[in-house]
Amino acid sequence: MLEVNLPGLRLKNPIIPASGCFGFGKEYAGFYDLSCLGGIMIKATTNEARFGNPTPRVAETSAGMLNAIGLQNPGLEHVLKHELPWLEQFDTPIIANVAGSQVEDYKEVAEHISKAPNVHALELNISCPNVKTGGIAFGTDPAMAADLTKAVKEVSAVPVYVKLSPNVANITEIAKAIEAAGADGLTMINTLVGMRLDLKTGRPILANKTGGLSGPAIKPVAIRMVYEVSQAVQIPIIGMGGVQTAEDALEFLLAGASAVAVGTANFVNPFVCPEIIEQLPRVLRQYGFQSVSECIGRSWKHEKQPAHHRA
Amino acid sequence: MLEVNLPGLRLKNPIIPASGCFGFGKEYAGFYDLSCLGGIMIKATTNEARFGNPTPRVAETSAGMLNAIGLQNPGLEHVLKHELPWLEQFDTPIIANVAGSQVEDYKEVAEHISKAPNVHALELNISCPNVKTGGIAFGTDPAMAADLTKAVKEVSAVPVYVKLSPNVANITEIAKAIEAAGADGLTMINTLVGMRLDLKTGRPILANKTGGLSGPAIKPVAIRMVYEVSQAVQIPIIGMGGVQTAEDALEFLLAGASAVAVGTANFVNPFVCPEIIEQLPRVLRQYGFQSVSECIGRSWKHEKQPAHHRA
Amino acid sequence: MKKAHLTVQSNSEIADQIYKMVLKGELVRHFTEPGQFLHLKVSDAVTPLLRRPLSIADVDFAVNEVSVIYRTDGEGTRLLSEKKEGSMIDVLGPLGNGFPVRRIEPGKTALLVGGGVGVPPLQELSKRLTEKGVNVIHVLGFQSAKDVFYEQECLAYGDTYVATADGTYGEKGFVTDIIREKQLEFDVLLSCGPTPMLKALKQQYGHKEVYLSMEERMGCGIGACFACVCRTGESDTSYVKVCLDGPVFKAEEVAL
Amino acid sequence: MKKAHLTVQSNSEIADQIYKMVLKGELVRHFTEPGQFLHLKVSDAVTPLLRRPLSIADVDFAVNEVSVIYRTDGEGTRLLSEKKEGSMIDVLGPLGNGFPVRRIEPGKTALLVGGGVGVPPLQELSKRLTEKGVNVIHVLGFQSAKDVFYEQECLAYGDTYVATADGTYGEKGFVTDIIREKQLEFDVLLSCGPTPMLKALKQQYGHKEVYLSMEERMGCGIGACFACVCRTGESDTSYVKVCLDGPVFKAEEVAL
Ligand SMILES: Cc1cc2nc3c(=O)[nH]c(=O)nc-3n(C[C@H](O)[C@H](O)[C@H](O)COP(=O)(O)OP(=O)(O)OC[C@H]3O[C@@H](n4cnc5c(N)ncnc54)[C@H](O)[C@@H]3O)c2cc1C
Ligand SMILES: Cc1cc2nc3c(=O)[nH]c(=O)nc-3n(C[C@H](O)[C@H](O)[C@H](O)COP(=O)(O)OP(=O)(O)OC[C@H]3O[C@@H](n4cnc5c(N)ncnc54)[C@H](O)[C@@H]3O)c2cc1C
Ligand SMILES: Cc1cc2nc3c(=O)[nH]c(=O)nc-3n(C[C@H](O)[C@H](O)[C@H](O)COP(=O)(O)O)c2cc1C
Ligand SMILES: Cc1cc2nc3c(=O)[nH]c(=O)nc-3n(C[C@H](O)[C@H](O)[C@H](O)COP(=O)(O)O)c2cc1C
Ligand code: FES
Ligand code: FES
Repeated sequence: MLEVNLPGLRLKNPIIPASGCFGFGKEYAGFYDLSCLGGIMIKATTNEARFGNPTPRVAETSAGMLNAIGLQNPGLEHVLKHELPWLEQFDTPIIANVAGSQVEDYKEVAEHISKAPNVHALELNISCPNVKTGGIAFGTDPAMAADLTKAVKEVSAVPVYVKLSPNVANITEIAKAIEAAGADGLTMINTLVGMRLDLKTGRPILANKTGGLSGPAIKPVAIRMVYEVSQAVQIPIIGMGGVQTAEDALEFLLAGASAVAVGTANFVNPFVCPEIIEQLPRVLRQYGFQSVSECIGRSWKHEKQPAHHRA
Repeated sequence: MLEVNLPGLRLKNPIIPASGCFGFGKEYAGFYDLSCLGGIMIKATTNEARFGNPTPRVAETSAGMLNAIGLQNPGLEHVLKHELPWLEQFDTPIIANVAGSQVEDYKEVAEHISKAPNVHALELNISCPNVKTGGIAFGTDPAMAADLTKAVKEVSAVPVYVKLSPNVANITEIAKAIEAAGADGLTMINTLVGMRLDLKTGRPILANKTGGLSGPAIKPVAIRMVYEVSQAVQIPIIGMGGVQTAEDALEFLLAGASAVAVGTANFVNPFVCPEIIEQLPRVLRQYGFQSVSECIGRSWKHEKQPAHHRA
Repeated sequence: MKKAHLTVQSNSEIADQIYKMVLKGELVRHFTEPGQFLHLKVSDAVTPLLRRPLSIADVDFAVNEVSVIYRTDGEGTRLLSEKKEGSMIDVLGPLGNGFPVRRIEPGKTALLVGGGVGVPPLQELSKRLTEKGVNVIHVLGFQSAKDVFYEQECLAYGDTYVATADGTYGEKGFVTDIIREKQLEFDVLLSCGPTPMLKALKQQYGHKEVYLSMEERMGCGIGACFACVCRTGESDTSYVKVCLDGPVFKAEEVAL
Repeated sequence: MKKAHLTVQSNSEIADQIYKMVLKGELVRHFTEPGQFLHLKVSDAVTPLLRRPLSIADVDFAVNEVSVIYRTDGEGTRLLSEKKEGSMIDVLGPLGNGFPVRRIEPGKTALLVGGGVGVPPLQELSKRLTEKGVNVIHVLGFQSAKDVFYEQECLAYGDTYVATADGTYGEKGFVTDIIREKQLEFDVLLSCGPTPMLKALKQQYGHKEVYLSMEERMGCGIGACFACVCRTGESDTSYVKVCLDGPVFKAEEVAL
């Protein structure tokens, strides 16, 4: 009932921890067996190790949080030697989040990381709002996004998903350019750019000043974008943004996502992913569905009546 | 301590109910004397009366709400004959929110409404996400936004503020184009485009499908944009997005706004504007300020130390 | 139209997922017509953000108490159901225009038709009408036996028929079936319930004097936001606001 | 590292805006070192969203109780202060690595330096050290007389000096002034408090054995999000995580 098959990814269920919100899995493995997960999106990897931005790196907002980690990671070599081999003990596909400053950086990381035995797909991070070069710049320009996608597709040994930025006027335009460039899927959304000031100092709380807004606050923006993009492209979408419950996951499926990633909620409740997976069958049934695949895009597939109206 | 002088607007305090969240004032006049307000941004006016979108028109989200009213209003003539004259009994400047489908529509409304005796400024609504033509289309294209601004400036008898859409990749680019076109000020932000699905029907809750996201959820996005734009332009900004308390208002001032509009919060608490006005002096003092004007843009005016660090 | 904190006197489940809450406070004095509603802030937190509209079911001026009856549907009503006796709730009200008791003359017969959580406002309405010498007949519609409430309260004022969609209690069918089958006679029809029910009543009895209490998602609840409009059918742009002009309308005033 | 609901045994103000809360539950058994912290969900609502880190001030294994001492600073700690006896709190913990009691030998003298809400973890630390036969001296720094707490508790274990920034209680000045003026001698220094204080201590006593408990804004509290990193100074990219590797570090492990 929960299985979903996507390019490169045979998911036993549609629930995947989102990149940057699950490290390389080690910490959460202390709470539960990671094999229960549909897949794992590991922290963004760059060719060289990065420290990221100065602290403070997080701030809280109404129903959300801002982060400006700045792609801190131990670098490609370390990820290949230590993190990925360690993750092999779990029966779940890894989606490697790939970042860089230039096309060449992305290519280098993609080429090598896509050859790791448990990496079943790449997620091109062209939407990180917290780095000065690369990241979001690629994600707001359709031509640049397409070129990067093409370049990475050439070197990748596994299907390539591209992660979209919500900080654009027209997300379907970018999505279509990326599809045309050969992407196998899309993941969306990354964070919205935001800021919070500390009234006591009069300055931004985050040392980086701006940060990426995530959590329940952004769910309506994410749902809208998944709804629009899923109707404009043929490739599958992994949806995310504010998912906290199985009901939220269902909302993303109905909007047009084929699988759902959970980010910030892992910080609030380390067990959130297995709990959603456990609840999902009941929630699907409650709303009249027999399987995940049946829900996908139901909000706009008007030719078919929702299951519980058939009877 | 609370006065602010802006083009066309001598505000006794910086708190203004936001357009569309206060009707034409009548309902709130049942709760308190509107003369206490810094100003009033009235509901968008178009040349002809409009019914707007079908219902449901509102939906709730985490720390926010979606609306798709669709610029319902009684039309220019009715506003000139009934709403504005009624508002003359209050000692507070009116900012008339002007909307339309084409440049000509905006010009027509602007020309006539700007001549009403109590209209001290216009607010060009180029950012409404809930109408098919006009609205947001003008707000996401710098050239179109500039042309519209120029056209309206030619016919307006009062200063023109332009209301920016947050649904863009680069808001400073648009802001600068609008400034160059002769705008007297900016107001920001309008709502983010969002959607919520009804799990029971599998369809969007709003009849219009998408709606504008407002409320505390969007405050970090608004603060970030005010912070960025206020450093890029010379004209003043009226900031808004999720303001609920005097502390929120101060955050907007520090970010670079010269006055602050309050939208959704009026629905939650009809007394929110007078309550913020009452609290503001205490909150200013608490954080070491003697006046509103002193706070404006403090988050990025690094040459001056915040007042409470001087001592 | 006031804003005040009312004290929860009691709050308990009276049918499956149906709660009755009694609130006390000075604001109650401003109540005028059955069918008016309260706009409640169910939590101090920013989520749920908006107030929730609930019809006033019953008023006791002697002790400044009102009751509301609600179904725990989503997050807001669930939070409401968790309110303990003695806690305070931020209330805006009484809002809107209710059923025009003043216009219905003694001796006439009023048919009161309620569906689901549209039943509560009929209680106060029944009380007022009978006080005035109007004869009342009630027809109440529910999904199933477990959902039925207020039958006893209604019986105290006049004949009462109950229909359930699945036939597990009373007659099987819809309220319109009962009115037809029992050949109920009346001078005026007053109704509150789901839109499809109101629509059917308007269609079948629109030639008579019919008052309908409408439901629509609300923003402000006071007429400022234009969320809750309903077309009147007069012109392309003519409308009424459910919160301010209603929630009760003459059937011909609203296009359903 | 467990997640569990603990029961609030008591929660009361012990100094100006400083609260002490006692929590009870099985999770307490997993506590190992003074200086570990709990990550508390202060509300079921989505705002505040993130957990709040609070140091464990005191542990009573016999009855499975821990206490935390916190200043009501923002929304989260304000909500925490409103928790009633008997209510449940969702807690993640005990987290992190505390002060290395095992490494300090009996007969040695430990100087415990606390600033403001950095004072609480020193209580359990004092207890453990004295149990082990280590001599303890306390230096506590506060803003003002009204902020002072825990002086009595500390006196039970060893000499205790209090400094206030405004001189309204104890000595006027900072903790570093006291250490210098009183010419306090010690083998190991253990401290928890605001970063400027820790920095001053590292600068002046960094040649000695110094342990510092660090504070940083946190996301996950368990090492997954990279929010709470602190540079070690070794290389451009080397770091430690306050939540996982700390919060207590040897002074030379962290670049301040
Ligand atoms: C004038 C009026 C009187 C009402 N009287 C009663 C009553 O006496 N008893 C009762 O049980 N219900 C009544 N309702 C419906 C009641 O307001 C909704 O059931 C309630 O708001 C749902 O809130 P929720 O948080 O549980 O649901 P959610 O679905 O989580 O609510 C989300 C948002 O949608 C709105 N909403 C959801 N359903 C409705 C609805 N059916 N009508 C209007 N807004 C809705 C909510 O107000 C909220 O803003 C009345 C509605 C109106 C307009
Ligand atoms: C390991 C550790 C142990 C701590 N122990 C204690 C203690 O024993 N007693 C005590 O009073 N305080 C302690 N603090 C600080 C305490 O966590 C903050 O005061 C608290 O989180 C503020 O929450 P708030 O909602 O009241 O403030 P807000 O400013 O509204 O919080 C907003 C966000 O910022 C974070 N934040 C704000 N201030 C701090 C801070 N100083 N450190 C870390 N995060 C912060 C919050 O966790 C939250 O995510 C500790 C912090 C850490 C990292
Ligand atoms: C602390 C933090 C770190 C993140 N790091 C990354 C990252 O390295 N790569 C990436 O593609 N997205 C990153 N994201 C974005 C998330 O993967 C996700 O797209 C976003 O947070 C929205 O989902 P959520 O609301 O469920 O958190 C990060 C988010 C957070 C909160
Ligand atoms: C119900 C509703 C109607 C609105 N109508 C208008 C409008 O007519 N013209 C306009 O410029 N903005 C309109 N807005 C946007 C607000 O003026 C404001 O920019 C936005 O809601 C953000 O502020 P807030 O978070 O305080 O509500 C509307 C917002 C809401 C919620
Ligand atoms: S709810 Fe705002 S006008 Fe009716
Ligand atoms: S708080 Fe997440 S890594 Fe420390």
